[in-house]
Amino acid sequence: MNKIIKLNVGPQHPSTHGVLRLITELDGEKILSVEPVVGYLHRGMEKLAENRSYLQYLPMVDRVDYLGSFFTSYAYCNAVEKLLFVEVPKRAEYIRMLCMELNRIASHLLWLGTFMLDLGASSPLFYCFRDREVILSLFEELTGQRMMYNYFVFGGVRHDVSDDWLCKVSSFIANLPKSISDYEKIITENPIFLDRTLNKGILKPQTALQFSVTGPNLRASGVEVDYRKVMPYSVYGDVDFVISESNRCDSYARYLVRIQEMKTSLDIVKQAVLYLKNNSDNYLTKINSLNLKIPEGEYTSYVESSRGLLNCYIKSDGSPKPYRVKWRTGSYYSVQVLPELVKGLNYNDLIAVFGSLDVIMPEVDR
Amino acid sequence: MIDVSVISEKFNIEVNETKIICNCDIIRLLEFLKNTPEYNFNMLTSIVAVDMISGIELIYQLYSTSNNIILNVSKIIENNLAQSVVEVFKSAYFDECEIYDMFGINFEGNNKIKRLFMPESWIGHPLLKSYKNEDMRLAWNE
Amino acid sequence: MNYLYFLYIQFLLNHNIPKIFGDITFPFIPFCIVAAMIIFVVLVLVLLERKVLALFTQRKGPNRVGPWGMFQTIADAIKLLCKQNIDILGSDKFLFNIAPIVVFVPVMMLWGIIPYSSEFVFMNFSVSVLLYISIAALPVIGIILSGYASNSKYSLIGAMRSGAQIISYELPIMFVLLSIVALSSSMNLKDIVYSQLGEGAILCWHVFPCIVGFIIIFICMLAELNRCPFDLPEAESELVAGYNTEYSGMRFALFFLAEYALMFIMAAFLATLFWGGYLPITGKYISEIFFSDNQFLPVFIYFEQFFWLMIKTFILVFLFMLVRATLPRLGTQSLMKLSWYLLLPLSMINFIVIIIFKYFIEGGVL
Amino acid sequence: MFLNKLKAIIEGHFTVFKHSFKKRITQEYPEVKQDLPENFRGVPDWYAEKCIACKICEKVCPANAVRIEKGVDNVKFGLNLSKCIICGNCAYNCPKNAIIMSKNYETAVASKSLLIIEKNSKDNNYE
Repeated sequence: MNKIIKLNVGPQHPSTHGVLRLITELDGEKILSVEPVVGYLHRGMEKLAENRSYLQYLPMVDRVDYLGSFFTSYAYCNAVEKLLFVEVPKRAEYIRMLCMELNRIASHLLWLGTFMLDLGASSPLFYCFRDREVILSLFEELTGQRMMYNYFVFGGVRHDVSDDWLCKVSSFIANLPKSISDYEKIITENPIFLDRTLNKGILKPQTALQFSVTGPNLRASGVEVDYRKVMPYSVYGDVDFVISESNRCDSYARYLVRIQEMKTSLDIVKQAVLYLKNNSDNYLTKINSLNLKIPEGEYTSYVESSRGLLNCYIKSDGSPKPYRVKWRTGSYYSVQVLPELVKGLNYNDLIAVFGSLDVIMPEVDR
Repeated sequence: MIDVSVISEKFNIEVNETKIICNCDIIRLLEFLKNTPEYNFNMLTSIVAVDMISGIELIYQLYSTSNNIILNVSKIIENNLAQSVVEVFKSAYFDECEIYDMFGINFEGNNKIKRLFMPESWIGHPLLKSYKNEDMRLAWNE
Repeated sequence: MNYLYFLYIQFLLNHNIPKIFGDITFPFIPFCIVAAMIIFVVLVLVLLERKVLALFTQRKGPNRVGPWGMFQTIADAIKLLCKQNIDILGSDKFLFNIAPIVVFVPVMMLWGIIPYSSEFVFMNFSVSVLLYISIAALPVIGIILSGYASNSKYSLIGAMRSGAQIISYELPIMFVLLSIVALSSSMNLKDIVYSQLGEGAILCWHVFPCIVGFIIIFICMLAELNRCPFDLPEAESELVAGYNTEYSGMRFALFFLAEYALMFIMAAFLATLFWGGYLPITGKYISEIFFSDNQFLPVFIYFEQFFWLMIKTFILVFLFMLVRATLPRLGTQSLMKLSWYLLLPLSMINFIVIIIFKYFIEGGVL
Repeated sequence: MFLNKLKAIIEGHFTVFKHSFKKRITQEYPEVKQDLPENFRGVPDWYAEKCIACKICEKVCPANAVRIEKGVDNVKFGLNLSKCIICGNCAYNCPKNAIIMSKNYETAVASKSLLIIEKNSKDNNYE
């Protein structure tokens, strides 16, 4: 009799964060192999670009990663601006940075909630959503919608931020550390949580680099690469922040790094709010984006999104439509490294390790 | 930007302003770039494929975590057959599957190549400029 | 029970019906009482659980159907009853159908054993503790049957986990029960309650000499109930719904009913063993103060005893819910480790300590 | 070691329990609606008297959801809400502010055909 169970986890499964299919081979509860199958959420983001003008494609880039719309939006705008040789006003860059960092907090909060749900704790999910809701309301007030913002435009942002809004942001960042310390009280020291995450899913730095894993997952493996620091885009060069890093390499390290990163983001937001309150400037360099024609060339923008390195490659042939747009996202490579991490672990560690990698499927399938 | 004269002596390459164009064995070049300490390109961030009508251009985007430099290596494929770099960078597996799926390039040395996003029964390779979908059942094809 | 029996026979004799008829039909009365109570208590419990979990997560919980959302569970029950019973392709039809009943019937039997007050003991045996623990282990057979018969791998894994879990958590329960039996020198639940009666009111409860045993049995009960953090057999994020993945309609409702009925009766059992059962927390019956010269004083006291037991039970149920809201799920291996390495030795030591306590403080083991 | 673990568990339970005294955050949606911010993006609204039929909205729409037809003495406006992604491009790029993002976000209808909105500047069915 064959002892090996072949289990199809997904595409419809409560904890595959979308529609991922994992073909798992189990011996009892022990995992022998895992094979990720992706593509159930493929929307043809790259083909869509080729049939649309630059401005028409702008709202669509928000959909590449629905939890980090500002990152994708920034990557696309940045590439277009670099191809056009347009200077973006400093105020606009600060607003963009502020939005991106708030977005990073929102994204990490959602990750924390769903990760804890994967581990079986239900309350943190609601607390995280409560705090994330505040951020989304702030975004709604600023941009008009909660998730699909369409706020960054070529040359700046769509409209200026109001002082009232900035006050709301500062009151939010004054409150968030209390919530974070609440999460830490529930989670960080909890022996069951430690048991599920310590030394589970060890991602060695060499493996991480081989598989091109980036972002918090890479930093949890002890490689200190943060594109905000090493290749400062936007105005990240002007603000002070520390890179959160841990060399434990396991799921617990990934948790610690993300919690630390939320605090770092708060610092950056604080500085951005301070700048925006004290300096007034133009928020938009006017370009004729209606009949935008980009000179021939190609550019790749490097953005540190909440799930790793986000590249937007644009090749232009001088026509109003982009010749080729290519998205490189963090989750895409995190999914690929999953089989390496869970070999030999138990079946319920598969879910815990997968949850700790912070994968969302729209970003993988695009 | 790095000094590429050493590489251009060793390999037969041209240097563009944003990328170096490789006319030689891509595996040897990548291995050289990866293992030489002064470059140490230990991460292949992604492989971009562009349909140039005459052929397909593959851009290998390399990053060195220790030296903090990026390098784009370009290779033009003309007969739909490329060399797989999975041996050098394991992360290339998904990329190559995607390029096979979208551009129809076969990768020599990648044994487990399959369609990544589109169903196995899909006809054609969507990101080619010559691709035309005639399946009228699809709602978006109106 | 004697009082109820007496009333019934009196009632029949008044209507000129022979006593033999009363003897035969009398068992139906406790049965009906238990059946009605199960339905009522489960409906309340499900609502309560949802409300309490909402309370912990700053939500309102169900509040649409009826005042305070009171009819929500009734609506859910009606919905479940109306749903189609889906027959799974390739399932073992007979076992598949009988499994929910195998789970539900022992739970119902358990309800008869608990002494709700000094009068309402439906099944009063001299070895009720032994009977209780043997019946409480029966539902797992139904769970294993359901997992085997469902022809689904998720169900199978869930059933396997449940089997392993029950086996390893029965043993510590046994040892703790032994120490309780030693403390009260009886296996009859009513006698156990009486042995907690004394001058010190609350201080005479078994929970004080046997606090370690109480904690152990509380943890083990959680495991036996398949509740968080031991909900591995029905781990939502891993096994979809575990052993009842393939069940629908009435069959699922039976599983659901059994789960909550078991939870309630386990809490009542714990309250009986450790918290003085139906004895009043105040040390003196409140009815004795208000109705001291009423001829129905015994009746009032019976109902007051029932009320005290309910209060204790609901406090324990509340604790179950608090644990569920906070803790993540244990891993499969640490689940076993916790039982075999920690709880079992601890319960043995506890047993020895209790025997010594009993011998020296109370003079003699019997 | 063991006590630390116990302390962490008890602290966690206490933190969760503490939340039961905080303010409820549930919003009972159909009865209580959220205050919408000033520049909220809902379904696009068309104002015929301002429209000059320049067709920029058609050009910038990423989903081909807007259609403007210029007749002899009237302008026809068509919007397919099943395609519209409410990105606001049409409103932001309209030179005369003839399209404005309304505050209406409840777009559920019984039939798909009701999602196609058609307006004519001749009929005064607009406000």
